Amino acid sequence: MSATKLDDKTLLWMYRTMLTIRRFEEQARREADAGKLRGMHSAVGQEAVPTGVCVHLRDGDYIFGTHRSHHHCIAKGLDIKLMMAELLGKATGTNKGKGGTMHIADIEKGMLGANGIVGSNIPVATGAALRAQVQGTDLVSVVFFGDGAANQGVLHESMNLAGIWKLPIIFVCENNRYAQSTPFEYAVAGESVADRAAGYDMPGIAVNGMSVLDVYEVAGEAVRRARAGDGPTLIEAMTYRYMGHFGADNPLMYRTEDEEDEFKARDCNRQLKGYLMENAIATEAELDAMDEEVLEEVAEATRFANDSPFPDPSELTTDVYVSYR
Amino acid sequence: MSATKLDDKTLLWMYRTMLTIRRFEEQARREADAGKLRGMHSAVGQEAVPTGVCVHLRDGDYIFGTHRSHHHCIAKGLDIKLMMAELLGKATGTNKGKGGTMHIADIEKGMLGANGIVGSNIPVATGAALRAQVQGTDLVSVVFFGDGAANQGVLHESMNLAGIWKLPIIFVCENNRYAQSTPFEYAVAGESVADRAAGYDMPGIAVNGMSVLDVYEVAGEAVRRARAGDGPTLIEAMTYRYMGHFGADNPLMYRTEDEEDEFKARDCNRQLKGYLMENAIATEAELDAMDEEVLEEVAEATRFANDSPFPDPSELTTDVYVSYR
Amino acid sequence: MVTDVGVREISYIQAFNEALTDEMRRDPTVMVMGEDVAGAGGREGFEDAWGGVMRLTKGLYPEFGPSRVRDTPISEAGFIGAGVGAAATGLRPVVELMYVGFYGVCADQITNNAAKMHYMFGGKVKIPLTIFAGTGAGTNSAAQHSETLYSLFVHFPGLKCVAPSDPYTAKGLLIASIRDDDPVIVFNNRQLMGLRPEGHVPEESYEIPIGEARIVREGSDVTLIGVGYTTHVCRQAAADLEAEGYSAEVLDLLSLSPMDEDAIVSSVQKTRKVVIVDEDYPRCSMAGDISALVAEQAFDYLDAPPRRVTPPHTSVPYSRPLEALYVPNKDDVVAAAHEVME
Amino acid sequence: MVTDVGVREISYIQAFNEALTDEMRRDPTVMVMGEDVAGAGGREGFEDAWGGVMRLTKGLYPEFGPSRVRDTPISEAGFIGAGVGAAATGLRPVVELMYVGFYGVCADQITNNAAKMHYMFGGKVKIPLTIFAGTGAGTNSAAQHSETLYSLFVHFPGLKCVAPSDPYTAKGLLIASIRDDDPVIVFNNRQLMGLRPEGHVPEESYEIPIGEARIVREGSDVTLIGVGYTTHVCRQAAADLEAEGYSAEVLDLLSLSPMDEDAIVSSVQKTRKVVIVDEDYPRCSMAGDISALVAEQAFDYLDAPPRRVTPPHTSVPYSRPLEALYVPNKDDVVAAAHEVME
Ligand SMILES: Cc1ncc(C[n+]2csc(CCOP(=O)(O)OP(=O)(O)O)c2C)c(N)n1
Ligand SMILES: Cc1ncc(C[n+]2csc(CCOP(=O)(O)OP(=O)(O)O)c2C)c(N)n1
Ligand SMILES: [Mg+2]
Ligand SMILES: [Mg+2]
Repeated sequence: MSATKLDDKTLLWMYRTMLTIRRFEEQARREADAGKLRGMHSAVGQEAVPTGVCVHLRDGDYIFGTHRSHHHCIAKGLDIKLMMAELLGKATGTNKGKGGTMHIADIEKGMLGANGIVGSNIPVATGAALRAQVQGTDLVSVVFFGDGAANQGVLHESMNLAGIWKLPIIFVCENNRYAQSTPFEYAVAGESVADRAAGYDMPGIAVNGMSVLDVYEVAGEAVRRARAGDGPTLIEAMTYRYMGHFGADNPLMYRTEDEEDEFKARDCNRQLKGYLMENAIATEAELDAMDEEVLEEVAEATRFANDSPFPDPSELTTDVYVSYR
Repeated sequence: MSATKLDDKTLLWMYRTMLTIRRFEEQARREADAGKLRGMHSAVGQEAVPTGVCVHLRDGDYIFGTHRSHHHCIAKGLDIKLMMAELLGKATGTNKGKGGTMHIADIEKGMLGANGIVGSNIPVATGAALRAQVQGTDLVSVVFFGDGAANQGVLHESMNLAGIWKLPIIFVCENNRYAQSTPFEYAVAGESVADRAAGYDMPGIAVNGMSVLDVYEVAGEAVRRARAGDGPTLIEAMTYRYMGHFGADNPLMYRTEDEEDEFKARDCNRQLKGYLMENAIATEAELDAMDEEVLEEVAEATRFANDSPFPDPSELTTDVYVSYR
Repeated sequence: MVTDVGVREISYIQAFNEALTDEMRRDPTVMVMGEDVAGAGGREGFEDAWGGVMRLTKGLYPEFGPSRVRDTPISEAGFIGAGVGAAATGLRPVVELMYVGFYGVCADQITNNAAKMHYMFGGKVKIPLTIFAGTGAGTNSAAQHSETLYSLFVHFPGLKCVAPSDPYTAKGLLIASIRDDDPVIVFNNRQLMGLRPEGHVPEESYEIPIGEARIVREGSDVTLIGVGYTTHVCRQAAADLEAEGYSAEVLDLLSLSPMDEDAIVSSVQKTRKVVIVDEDYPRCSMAGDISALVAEQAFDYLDAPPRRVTPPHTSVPYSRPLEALYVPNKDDVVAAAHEVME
Repeated sequence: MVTDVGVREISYIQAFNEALTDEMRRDPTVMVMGEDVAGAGGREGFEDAWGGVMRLTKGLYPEFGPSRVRDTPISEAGFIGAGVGAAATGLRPVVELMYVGFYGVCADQITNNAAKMHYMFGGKVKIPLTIFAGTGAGTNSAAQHSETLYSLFVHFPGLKCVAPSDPYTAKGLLIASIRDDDPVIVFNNRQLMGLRPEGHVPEESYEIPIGEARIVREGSDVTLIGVGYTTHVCRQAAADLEAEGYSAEVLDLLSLSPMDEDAIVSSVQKTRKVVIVDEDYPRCSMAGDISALVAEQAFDYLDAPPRRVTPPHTSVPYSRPLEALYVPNKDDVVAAAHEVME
């Protein structure tokens, strides 16, 4: 794996992004454990995937998420203050408190929403790519989805649409090996999700999702293809979620500690930290200082969220429509 | 293509079946043109596909159709008198006149229904295969669908289910090159539908659907696999519909006469007739006599249908439920 | 430019097509998708082979080209979902769901995404998507191709629903729907397509405001409420009733969500009797909604209980004589009117 | 075998699980499918890891094995469609649709196949399929995971729909649903799962007939009609009203389709006032259906217009204070009761 194209600034941006995701998720978990929100899906372990993808995106590109999307949001540059406020259902949240953890969105930042229905965002993202094409732009659309979502028919429909119209979209399957408790090997016929691309006239590439540099490379090529009008790509990033499905559940009900250890040994944040140090891009002290800064930002976001007011009761019935007589 | 395993009786059964389909469809078209029914999808040209498949089936096996299913029904042994009566909406029809051309079914004969929603029967057929497996039988389930239906997500979901559970099902795509007016090449990303099987842990086989002997061979192997518990197969039979999509429309609006002629030159009925004569299985005179018999059967079915009464008005609200208080 | 002198009579199909053409000319962000909306998938020499199964989109492909007029595979969840995404990011897609009974393969995109994104995202994303779908029995098409089903969509907050009843309202409501910033579903009854009723359809562009019902016939003895095709049935019934000496008011609902509650309530307050005529299944439906509204808002004015005329709680039968019994007809309406007037 | 002396109190989850276990023991054609209904996809050493997200199917896999208890991929159209096909050919599948808001990806299988096959095929094919789905807000799960939506399914001829309101009715209705030869959908409100209300749940098997409502509290001043969770709310309101000196009758609907029209009408004829309390969206819904029924069938008995208490025409908000305003509560019901009694 070569990362020759990567300058220091980009590498440090990626590390900071991954740290922010990690620290944000840890804090969000604490807020959830304190009873301030329910049913939250943590992305700890999966930091590398959206980071290695979103680093290639620019203003006007859109990403689309899933029920587990805090990491997508952070990688796309959403303000963690507004995100944390959203988790707590506050009026200051990204979505005014109306969407919550499974629906965080920020159209100005190009994040068109987490989505609670498995697979449901895949055609929506295809539509954003369609719009980019119809309007003659070189913008791209990226949709993240899980290994479980790979079994929703709408993925097949969307890959087919993207294939026949050569849409500028990247389908990113975060294969974290489980859909709730169901192992990927049980639920997915065939060896991999990436293999399915062949039937739809697009490349399907499996990549080590624990290595942000690997993801960076593969995603870079996919984004270039899309911008150049060469059509879609399916990326399957092999990754792992460290926590339970929705956080509070115990994953050792359905998987071994050995397996967990194996993935944690390849932790994406630790790997990148090692790379940065080995290549003398930053010292350990500098990186630890960065971690401190990130922790302080997360603490600040948490304070902001906790201090923010809940929405006014009148908000219950606003925003149902743009207008309704 | 070798047809060594084929005895004369089977060959003659196939020819008679294909003739019956052809003559039935021609007559049904006349009934439709006379204003007795609307929106009927004719299968002339596609006779070989269900014939070459259903010849391998036995009592207890189930088949599932589409909006274009008269040929499936006939190949599975349904009574053409009851079918024609159903087309005319008569009380004596297979479905008491309640279903009509797009919903003909006969559970005793193992035909679990034409279905008007494109792709919709695919998971239902998968369920019949599931039942065969749960109950420890060696029965199989066959679902027919079009090239257009190949783009419905539910095919992907069903192939995946069949793949992981190794269900005794055969997915038969009748690729007649068009979905309404939309060419297969436009709508299907990739080269073929058969290719998609690879992603689901099952063989995907393209076959010349204008040759019943070719279909016979491929389907035989698929049925053997399924009965033996070796799992599903996807067959893509390359075929052609001679008439318009729903009969009354003109196909030359979207395809060339040359293309039509090319397929008609390989007409499945004529090919089989030639084979039977060449191999001295029957003389032309014998085969023509068979045609006369079939024509008479169709005429008899038509008389039966026309002479039958419409359902009693009270039938409007019966059969909605088995029981409803 | 108004060039007509006198009355310009066109069919529902023409009116709908004209609205779509005008909007595509006016606004480059309007695009059309659906199965065979052009036909032949743009194959050379065969362009615009179909123009939609009901020819509602005929002529668009030659004028606006393959980027803005797209034949789709039979992947309703895929392309309606794509409509949602295109709408969220700057287009105004107009998407055909051929018959409403096919909703089941794409309901998620309509009711979980199109309907909810504006709310879930705190009002920050708009979904100016128009979906149009064929509805209705009467064409010998059996249970899966003859449904009405708009009640399902009215159920969902976040969706707007309209049901034109003639060429004039088809044009005006479609234009209003395309320009609307919320997702709107336009329900086109198949039996109306071919009719060419009396009535002027202006050549120039006009909107019929979403949320307004119209009184198509004034009357004082009973209010007949129709939705789409059943407005036509109500008009026929009103003519029969007039011959018998009764004065029936006919209210054409037009918008299902939002619904013009004031117009309904005022009419019923005047006539003190109401017959609601709808072709959708009877349970949890528009007819029940209107009946409940009237009962609750005009209780003290009613001389008789509200009366619903709908099909029975039954799927649509294929056989023609049964199908004829299924769809409400003018005699059913006249009989119901007699009941409430007695 | 009845071994209990006195009252046997178990949770809704236990009662539901007991019914399913009993039926699987009794009838080898009963099987269960759904996402994580066992968990871990049968992985060795981790069998029965979940038993369903709400633990409704816990323990089935160890007893009945991998053939009859199947974890499924996230392919609702696929496996619910498979349930239809399995039902048509001889099994009695019980299939979980985790939350009803996911209906949109599989609606076609439920409403075009399960609902219509018996009719379309002239009564010759039966679909003894049971689907169960979680419903309801109140768990901080936002717009897509908090819906009620049973009105959609009631709309369709061919489907039966039941909504238990406590452990006793959960067990009896599930058993009746599994034994029923028509497709039945059982709606389990998530807020009821954890409650362990007073009330005996017999250990032996029993059916509660589909189509029968029950009066859970007799009264003479007003009828409060609840559906599932809102029955619970009605009971609370009735207690408050009693403290104020009013006698409220509480009708627990239980079956939505068929609906016990007689029970509703008789109760309203007695009390002459009705408050209908439902958590589904207000438009084209159960509440409207019941209101219309009462208006039409008990018009002459009513002292006041029927009154509906439902959420507003709004998606379910995430923020807890907003969500608390969304779901009808006992104060809303008491206020509505005052209105109709005044
Ligand atoms: C259509 C639909 N079915 C089921 C669910 C319930 N559900 C939520 S997350 C999840 C597992 C998703 O697995 P995967 O796609 O692998 O994503 P991951 O949770 O691993 O990130 C399930 C079954 C849902 N939200 N939507
Ligand atoms: C879900 C759905 N979408 C659209 C239609 C309308 N429709 C009926 S047949 C047809 C074309 C089907 O093409 P194909 O699957 O190739 O079958 P063929 O007609 O060629 O036999 C379409 C679009 C439908 N019935 N169901
Ligand atoms: Mg996963
Ligand atoms: Mg075809």
